[in-house]
Amino acid sequence: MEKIGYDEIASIFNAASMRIRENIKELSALDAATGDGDHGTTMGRAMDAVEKAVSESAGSDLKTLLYNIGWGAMCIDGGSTGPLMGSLFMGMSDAVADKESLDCEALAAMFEAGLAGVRKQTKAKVGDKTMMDALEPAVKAIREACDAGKSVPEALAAGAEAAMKGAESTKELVARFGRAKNLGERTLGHQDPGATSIALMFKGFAEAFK
Amino acid sequence: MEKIGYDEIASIFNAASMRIRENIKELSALDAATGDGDHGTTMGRAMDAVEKAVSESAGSDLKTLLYNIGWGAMCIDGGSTGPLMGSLFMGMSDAVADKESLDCEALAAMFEAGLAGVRKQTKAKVGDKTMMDALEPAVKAIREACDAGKSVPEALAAGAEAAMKGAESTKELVARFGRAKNLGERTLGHQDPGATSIALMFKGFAEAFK
Amino acid sequence: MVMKKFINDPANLTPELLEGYSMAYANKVALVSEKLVVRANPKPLDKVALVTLGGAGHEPALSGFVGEGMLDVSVVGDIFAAPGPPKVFEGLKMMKRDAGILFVVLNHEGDVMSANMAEQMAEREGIRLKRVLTHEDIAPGADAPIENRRGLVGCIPLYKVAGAAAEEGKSLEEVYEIAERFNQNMATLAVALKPATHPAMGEPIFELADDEMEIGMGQHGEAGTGRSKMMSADETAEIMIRQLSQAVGAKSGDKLLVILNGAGATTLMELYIVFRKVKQYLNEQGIEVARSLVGELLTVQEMAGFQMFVAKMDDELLKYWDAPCDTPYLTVR
Amino acid sequence: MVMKKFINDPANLTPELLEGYSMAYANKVALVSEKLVVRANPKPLDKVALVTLGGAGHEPALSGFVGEGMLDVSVVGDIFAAPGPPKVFEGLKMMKRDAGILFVVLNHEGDVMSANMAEQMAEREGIRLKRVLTHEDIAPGADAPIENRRGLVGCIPLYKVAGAAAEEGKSLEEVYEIAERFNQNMATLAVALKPATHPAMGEPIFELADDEMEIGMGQHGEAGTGRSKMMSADETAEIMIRQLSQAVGAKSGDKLLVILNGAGATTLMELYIVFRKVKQYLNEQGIEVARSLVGELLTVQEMAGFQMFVAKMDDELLKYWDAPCDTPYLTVR
Ligand SMILES: Nc1ncnc2c1ncn2[C@@H]1O[C@H](COP(=O)(O)OP(=O)(O)O)[C@@H](O)[C@H]1O
Ligand SMILES: Nc1ncnc2c1ncn2[C@@H]1O[C@H](COP(=O)(O)OP(=O)(O)O)[C@@H](O)[C@H]1O
Ligand SMILES: [Mg+2]
Ligand SMILES: [Mg+2]
Ligand SMILES: [Mg+2]
Ligand SMILES: [Mg+2]
Repeated sequence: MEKIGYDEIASIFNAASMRIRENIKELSALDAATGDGDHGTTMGRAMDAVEKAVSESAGSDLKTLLYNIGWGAMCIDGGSTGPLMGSLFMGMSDAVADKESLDCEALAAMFEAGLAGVRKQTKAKVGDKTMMDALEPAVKAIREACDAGKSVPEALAAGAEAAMKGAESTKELVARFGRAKNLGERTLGHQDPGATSIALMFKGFAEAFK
Repeated sequence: MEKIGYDEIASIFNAASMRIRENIKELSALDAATGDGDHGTTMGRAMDAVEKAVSESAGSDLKTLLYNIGWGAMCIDGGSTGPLMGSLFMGMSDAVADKESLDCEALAAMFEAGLAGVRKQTKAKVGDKTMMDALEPAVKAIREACDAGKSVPEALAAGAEAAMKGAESTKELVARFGRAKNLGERTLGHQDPGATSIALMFKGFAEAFK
Repeated sequence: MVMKKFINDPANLTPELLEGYSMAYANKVALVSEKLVVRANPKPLDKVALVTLGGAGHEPALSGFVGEGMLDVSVVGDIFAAPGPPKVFEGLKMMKRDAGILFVVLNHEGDVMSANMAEQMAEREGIRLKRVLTHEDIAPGADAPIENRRGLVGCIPLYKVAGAAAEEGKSLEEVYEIAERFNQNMATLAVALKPATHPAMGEPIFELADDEMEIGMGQHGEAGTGRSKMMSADETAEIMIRQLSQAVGAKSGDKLLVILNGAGATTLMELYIVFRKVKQYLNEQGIEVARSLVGELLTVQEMAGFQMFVAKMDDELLKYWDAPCDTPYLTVR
Repeated sequence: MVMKKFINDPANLTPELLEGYSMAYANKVALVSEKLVVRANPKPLDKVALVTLGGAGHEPALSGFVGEGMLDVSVVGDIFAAPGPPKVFEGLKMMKRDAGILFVVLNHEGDVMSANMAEQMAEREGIRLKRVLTHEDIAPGADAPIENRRGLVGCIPLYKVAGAAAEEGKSLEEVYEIAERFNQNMATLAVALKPATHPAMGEPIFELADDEMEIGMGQHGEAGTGRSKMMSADETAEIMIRQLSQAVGAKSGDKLLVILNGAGATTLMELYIVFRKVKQYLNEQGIEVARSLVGELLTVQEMAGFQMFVAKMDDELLKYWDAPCDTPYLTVR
């Protein structure tokens, strides 16, 4: 598959949503260990908004689809998660302009723009034990796959793998952002819930093409 | 022993107090089943007041001793228990007038006066599952023992036995007074805490001469 | 197991809490003679005084409503225990005045016995008083004999209404008449979900299975009449408000004061959810929720549950409910 | 296990509680656009408006203090979750006025992110506002960077002080200066004994051993800094007030406002016992408890614990603290 269009983007979001939904309890349990225990429900609400945006955007274009997904996520009462996820998807929307379909290069650029959107909201970097630990490597892996001439599904698979590794790496980190930072050293050994959500989402993105 | 005087009355109260103290937890547990679970602590407080009155009355006369015991019990924050116990002891005080010692007849009259004091505060009768189920038979048994020419210790022993039987009989009764009445039929099978306290007190009274 | 409460020696609970309370609200109340909570600025002698009594451990409880427009003296007992008659008498004596005293007693045997003996003492001193006995619990049935009906949270709005009448300068007879009118038109029903721990004993004061609730629970965990499986907020609310509105004979067009009184661990979140249903139900019946209050007035430690209270109001009662007052836990401008 | 809370569908907690709340206090507040709690009698346009935001589940929380002399708009999120930026923007837009808006934000990442985005939107609309970020938690140390210091119960007295200044007709710059002065002179420390149950999830939000307590606990059970064995009320009080009075640099002769805010299941009885020790300790240091408040302002469901708050007061701050206000959970005559 060389290019993906509106329908594929819609379906990768639905697949991501499914992955999150299966893990709502686990995500909240991770958050209970180092935060306030609500990350699962919050992501569930974000995914409600995502699915609603996908279904209500039918007939629109790619940019509108992504914008609606982003605005929907932003509108939930989502603690940090709403603004961060919202910025990610709205950033992605910025990059697709009036494109009807995306090749691997455009896909990488879209995720980079999403990452840039998130960076406007937070100073967290890789190593700070946040969703950035999954998001940055995922975006980087997609970019590298594309540069190496991989297909869109291959690039997404690389992104998913990198995100999962990144999420797992948070176990060895001390939290420096979010509620978890209050726990300091005691966050060692716990996997970051936000990073886990990102990994699950990218897993869903990749699986949509299996 | 044909007569008892100030020192013996003082010592029967201290003995009664000891019996109650040993059973504070059990008395509260009985109350927890059908009331609000505080009868043990309340009786503990009443006994603090009794012991204090006994020790502070040293040098006074019998009437004063009993009056102080009664007033002390009355002064505690004791729900129904304070006024009832207070009335019992103050009633007893009324009957001893300026006597220096009590023969069996005077002893019986003293307890009857105590019972009359309690009756001024409550309409509860034998069968209503209250302290009356122990108090009335105890007073009656003491009267009968005296009428039968028994000694003071023998009369007190008879009172103790009757009180204990009366307390046990409350298991088969439905509460008609106090907080327990809210439970109605559900009080069946539970022994009344107030009656148990009376039984323990009369047990102490009798044991003081063993 | 260690009791999870912030306390020191369990024997000193009441003196310490009263000391702390009177320190925290020194601008409104004062503690005298160890167990008497009185107004920081006493009411003029020509007005009827309001005196009440009750055990501690239910904070803010009675003492939380001492102040302008409500109570003059709250005689406090130990945890869950009525104060002894001599202390109650002392509270009455302190308020002795030609205008007289409205003496508000909650129907619990200990309180009533203590009040009886205190009144006998007061009579000998020539103290002029009239007693109102609150007994608005409808758990044993709205028609049950008065002895069987406990006094629950209703005493607090009664202090408000009677206190306002007293503040206005009404005579003892008038204040009494207003208080009794309110008293005869109010009803409360309690529900419990989880027990409280007795703060001196360290034991739960009753037991309730993991999936059970009890409607009709008393103020100290004395068992009620309706143990059932857990119900939703809406179901619970409807069962309770139906009984309550019937108990006061509320009909279409009537005006009610509705109070939800949290027992301790039940959140305002839950009480609002319950209130929503109560209001919907009454609306459907054409009954007006003229005034309302949702909060913790009379608690039972960390018990989970609440008391639902209604009173049928007329214009005069509404006027006194709306009148200004200034106490630690209820202020009306 | 069935959750022992009076709720209906856990998905509807927030809309139902807000509906119930606005029904119960219809004389003081109104609910608009689903999540905005506003004054029933709006403030004149020529006065500075106060807007704040925060998650639900902490009742009475922020919305409990909407009314004359305090807040104008509380933008409510879902349980424990900040409202999304578009809703916050809506709240700001509703208060758009030449006099300007004091925007009070509690330092929690979600709230701050939402506030940031809402402010960007507001700027595009030409809305005049100044933000105060409360961050008075001293659990990470009084000198810790602001990002690490959470906003706890301090927002509520801040609404009071700033709200009174706004009501008096002060300009936005003046209201902001007063609010910031208060903000820079306040400190809070929380302690937890027992966890809360998340009312939608049904699970405890943290764990604490049967004999342990934790000083420095956050508003949602985010862990604190001082897990220890259970201590007595006096020991706990002394550890906390010592740190707090140091944090605000209180010296002999200084005047403090002291607030004890119950977390939910901790009784007023316990808070008074704690207050007693706080007062004794400060007295010994020659520091005056000029004003105080003991109650539940910002709760965490049925969590056991409390927040201890102090603020160093000057005459102007005291004047605004004492000024009249009329909200559901704080009224000053
Ligand atoms: N400043 C931040 N930058 C990036 N990610 C963050 C930041 N703060 C929190 N997060 C992410 O959000 C997750 C927690 O999300 P969630 O529980 O939904 O929000 P809240 O902490 O408001 O309850 C954390 O695990 C972390 O990955
Ligand atoms: N009206 C009454 N007449 C006689 N005894 C009573 C009455 N009410 C209660 N009691 C006795 O008091 C006991 C309970 O005492 P206690 O628990 O100390 O008081 P409270 O019920 O106020 O908590 C009951 O077991 C009963 O024996
Ligand atoms: Mg969280
Ligand atoms: Mg009892
Ligand atoms: Mg009792
Ligand atoms: Mg959260």
